[in-house]
Amino acid sequence: MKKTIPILVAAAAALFILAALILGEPLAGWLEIVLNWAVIVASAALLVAIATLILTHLRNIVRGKRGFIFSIILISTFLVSFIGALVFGVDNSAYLRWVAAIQLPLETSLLGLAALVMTAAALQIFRSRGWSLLTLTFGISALVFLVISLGLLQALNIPVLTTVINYLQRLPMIGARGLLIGIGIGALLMGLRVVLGLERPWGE
Amino acid sequence: MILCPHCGKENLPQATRCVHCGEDLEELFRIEGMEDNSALQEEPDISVADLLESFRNDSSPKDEETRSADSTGQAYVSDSGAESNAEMPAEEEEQAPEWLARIRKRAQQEEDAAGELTRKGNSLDAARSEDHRGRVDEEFANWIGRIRENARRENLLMPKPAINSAASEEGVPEWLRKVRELQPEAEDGEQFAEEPAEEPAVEEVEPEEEQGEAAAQDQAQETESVVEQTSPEEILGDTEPAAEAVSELEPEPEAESAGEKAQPADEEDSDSGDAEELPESAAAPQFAPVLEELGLAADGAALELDEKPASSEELSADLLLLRRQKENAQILMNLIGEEGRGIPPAKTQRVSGRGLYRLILGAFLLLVLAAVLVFVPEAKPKQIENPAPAVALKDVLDRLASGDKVLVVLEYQAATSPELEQIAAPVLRELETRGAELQFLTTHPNGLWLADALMRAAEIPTRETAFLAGGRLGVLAAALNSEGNSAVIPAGIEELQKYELILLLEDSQTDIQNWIEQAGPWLSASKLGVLASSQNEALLLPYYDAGQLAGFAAGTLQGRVLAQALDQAPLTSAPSRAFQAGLLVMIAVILLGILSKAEADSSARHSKEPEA
Amino acid sequence: MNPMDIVLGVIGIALSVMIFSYLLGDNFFFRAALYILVGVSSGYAAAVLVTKVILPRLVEPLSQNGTDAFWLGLVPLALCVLLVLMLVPRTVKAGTLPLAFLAGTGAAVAIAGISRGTLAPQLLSVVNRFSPELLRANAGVNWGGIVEALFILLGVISVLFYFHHHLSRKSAGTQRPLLVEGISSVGQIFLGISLGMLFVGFFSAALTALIARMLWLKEFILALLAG
Amino acid sequence: MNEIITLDLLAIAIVCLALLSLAIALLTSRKHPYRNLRKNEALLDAEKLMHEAAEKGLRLTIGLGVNQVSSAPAPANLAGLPVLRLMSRRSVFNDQPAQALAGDGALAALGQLIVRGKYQNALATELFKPDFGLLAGATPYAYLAGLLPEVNYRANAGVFLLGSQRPETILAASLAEQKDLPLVAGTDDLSAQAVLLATNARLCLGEDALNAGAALESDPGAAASVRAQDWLRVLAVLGLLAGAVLKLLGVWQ
Repeated sequence: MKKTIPILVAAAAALFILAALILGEPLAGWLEIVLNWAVIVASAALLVAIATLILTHLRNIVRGKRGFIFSIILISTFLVSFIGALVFGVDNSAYLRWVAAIQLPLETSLLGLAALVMTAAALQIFRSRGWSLLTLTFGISALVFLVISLGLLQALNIPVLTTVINYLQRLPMIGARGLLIGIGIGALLMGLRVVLGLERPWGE
Repeated sequence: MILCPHCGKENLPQATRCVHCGEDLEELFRIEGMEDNSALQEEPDISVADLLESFRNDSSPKDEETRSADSTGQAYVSDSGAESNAEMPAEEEEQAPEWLARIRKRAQQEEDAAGELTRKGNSLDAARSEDHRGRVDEEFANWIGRIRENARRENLLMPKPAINSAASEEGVPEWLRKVRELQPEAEDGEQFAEEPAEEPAVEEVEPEEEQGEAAAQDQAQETESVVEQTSPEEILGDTEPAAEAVSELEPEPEAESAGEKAQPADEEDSDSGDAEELPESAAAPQFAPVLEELGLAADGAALELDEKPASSEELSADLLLLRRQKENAQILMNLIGEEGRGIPPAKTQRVSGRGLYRLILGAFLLLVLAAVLVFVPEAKPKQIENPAPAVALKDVLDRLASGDKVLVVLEYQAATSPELEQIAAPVLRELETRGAELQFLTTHPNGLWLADALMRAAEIPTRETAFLAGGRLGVLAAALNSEGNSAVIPAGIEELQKYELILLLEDSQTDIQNWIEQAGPWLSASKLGVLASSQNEALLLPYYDAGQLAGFAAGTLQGRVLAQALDQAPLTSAPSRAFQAGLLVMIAVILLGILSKAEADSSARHSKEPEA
Repeated sequence: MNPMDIVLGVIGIALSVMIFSYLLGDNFFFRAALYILVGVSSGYAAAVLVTKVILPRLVEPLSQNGTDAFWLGLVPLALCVLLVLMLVPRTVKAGTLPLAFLAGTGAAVAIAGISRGTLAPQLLSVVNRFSPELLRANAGVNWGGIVEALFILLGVISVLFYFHHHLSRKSAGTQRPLLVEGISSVGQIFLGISLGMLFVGFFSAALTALIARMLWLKEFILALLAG
Repeated sequence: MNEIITLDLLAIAIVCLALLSLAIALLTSRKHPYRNLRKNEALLDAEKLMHEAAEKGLRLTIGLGVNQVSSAPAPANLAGLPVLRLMSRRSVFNDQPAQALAGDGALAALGQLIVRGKYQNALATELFKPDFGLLAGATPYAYLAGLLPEVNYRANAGVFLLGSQRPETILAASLAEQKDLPLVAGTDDLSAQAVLLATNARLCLGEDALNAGAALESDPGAAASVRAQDWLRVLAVLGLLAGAVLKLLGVWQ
């Protein structure tokens, strides 16, 4: 019995939302309420997960486990940004400037670091993957789109060249569409398994 | 690591079954065989054959026949070395001093106990001509060197406290009883007479390259202080019996109490670098009696050897043997120290080469970009034509009139904010000048402060940004919100149908698909215009082709052309020269990758051809 | 340049250098920068959720005693209490019910979105390229249009078959049918083209971020020197 | 308006066909659910990795991917859970238990529930710690920042990145490559697939990332879902061909 209750709750929520989306107006009000509940519960799940993260690092500090210095850094920055938001308010511009001054350089530098790491990875593509139809077209396609991204060919303003470039820029649509349809079918069937109780992400 | 004889792959020395092919590794594990091989490594330059040769020359011709008979006999005899000793002629023993006889006896036992591989080496020597012997020795020495290296690396690994499932009922572990069966009770102590190791055990502890934490440094200082106390003379002088010298060098047991050992998570350390811990040997003193029984801690033999110095030639041979036995004792001590512990995790080797070429290529790209940013002046933007989706978006923007409502949705991360600001700022400036009514909405917490930065970059008056929580749930609720007063929708955001254009600023596939899948079906003519990061261009093409988007512009190049088409100046922070230089570096690297792969293939083909 | 800007600028430079020190190998400063990012973003996200979701949409309705909003607010309250019990190791299992509710909701919204927002329009758009006008265009048959439509149709079909799972019984479950293998090798070409563009797209985005960071550094230093 | 009705009807038809093919696949392949199905090599390596980790007393790290803030998990976000299920069942009595990291609250909670369930099934609940299923960060880049130190953990046997990963996880893939750690990756994000193709990660392209349960032979329902996917694929291709002909001939306006 304990195992079937979660399955019934998941199936009930899913079937109600699908019915409300198909029937439209009569259930629109209730659908909004259920969506509101889901947003509140998802927000609470994130808060609980953040609390678990903080408790874990607190335990590391108390136990003096290796790497507890980083736990101190994490907890102190968390407290500063969380208490600062509650004291000054989340929309306070001075507080937002401090958050931006820390997050922006860190995230931009991480993405910039990804560019440097991709340069090194690009050298090894063929050594690690070997020659295959996929890797060969991947390499040639990457070279072609790098040249197009330079913008030098477009600047020549040669009509034929521009037409070829426009056509090349639409060519990846075919592979992307096939990928989207394939992944869509896979995700659709996984969603149906969750609704039917075949896939129970919460455990057994 | 021991090499599996069946598939040739590496396995842990203590492994009884090869991880890779599952074959049994029983015969490689025999204590006797392992000991002698490691003992022989002490002198890589003096090969086994020379050593044995030197003993043969010392002894009289009569021994020659007996030994050669023995050696051929032994090749097929199982490893019981004891019987071959009994055949030694008695007179030969009386002439030589007692201690030298004992060394020779030991040398013979070394030879008998050399285990299957050495015997094969000897039978190979007998079968081959003189010129092949050097190569065989060399391979043999290398192989032993590898085993020695592995044994040393095993010594360094941090032992993981594990649930002790290997202890038998009476507390004597299974494998220790096996060791005893291999050594008959009646053995006298000298065979394992022990000398303290020439190099103190501490030396094997590689100083950590990155001693970040205080705990690791204390441990290192502790072991260094022990090394200083044991001065080289003391070690070389062999005044201390082996067991005490070794136990003195052993580190104090870890601060962890026994209780904590049961919690594997405590061992979890997310520290950087490869902090080595000395092997826990809190149990060493309890094993002194066992070592006594096994003859490891026999003090007398060690002292005895000291008192009668032999001639320099024999002395060096003797020291060779003493050092070899020292290794034996050290390995056995480590095995005993490991008793009841799970297989220590093999330290994941840091392959140094890969970080280097990443550093070189990364530094090269940084240098090129810095040089272009500093020295190369910015180019005058040229008139080029945008692809169709961007042209379609411009037409939609052109159709907007004063007072039209436009919902600007920010769903990008701080990392891609420079790119999105370069694309969106000119468009927002154009909409503001047209008198369109802009409303800002975000589904990310960071969107609240990114919106302020975007408005400052676009030089438009800042206004409040609404936060729509719930991701795809919030977007669906906003799309279904026909009366405009929903609990899920933030105040001020109206029914989506009332907006002329919903301008999405995106850098992630999930967020783009949310608006297309959850809001798109509920909006009549497609009102979704997208300004996206260049990473999403290929994703947006099928949706635009299917008529689900009014238009889109992706990447700084299309953003700049769109700004020109709208007669808006692109942001000053949009250098195109540096961007082009970066793309050229990537083109060069990919071409280099193709060439190096082709070259590697051709050299592989050449190396195969001569053999075939 | 006011003092606040200078302080924030120096913090930005320090954090950027700590991140780029990764090129020299993983080190203490790189790790510290990562933990700072996790700490600040978690604290800020938690504050936004508390002030913009939990307080206005959970606590506030519960303060309006006896109203519909109050009774309706009891359901998410119960689910949230069950989630909070997950903080205690022994009662982790209490979170099963709220998470089942979330999984069911997410699945339903995704099923509707994927089928109506991606699968149907994408399949239909492949077919919509074919129309009778292609055959009865006044200047004769519009071969260009027909070839392009067929090219897209066959391309999408070949990419779909690249992921086909069934193995042929004839090959005793070792290989896919020959027809499928043939079509999927054509699909590899189209896949390679799309993945190539996606690779360049992300590299361009990362390069733009790198250039923006270096440019900001250059301008900040020039501004500092200018005083 | 005609277009929207067609899309709605086509969407409902697709869902009904999917339900039908899933039901048929469940009924027809009950005895041998995994027979004659292609399995992705990347996920086959996952099995060997789990054995090796247990044998060597090392740890496995799995990144479950990101999701939108305060949103319900979509099916694509759940792609890593079947691997976590198998991995945590195998590592209950290992020297080092598996470590799961998520970029979303609901995913982190689901990870904890799964690991706790496995310890309970093995009657070793006292060994369970909430740390085994942790939130790495609340935003995508914070998730990456929380993931990198765990990839760099000293005694890792391998790293799994399954679920909705973003392209910046190439930093984690590059770190794993530098430390010579085997990496198994699978995501529904197209950019991330392209970027991970440039590394030496064992990659599940496209929908293979969503079928881990079938490849690991740990979930008969997943195997039935893979069969149903193939039938839907064939139906879609036949539908495309028939639609093209009908449209060309003007039968279907």
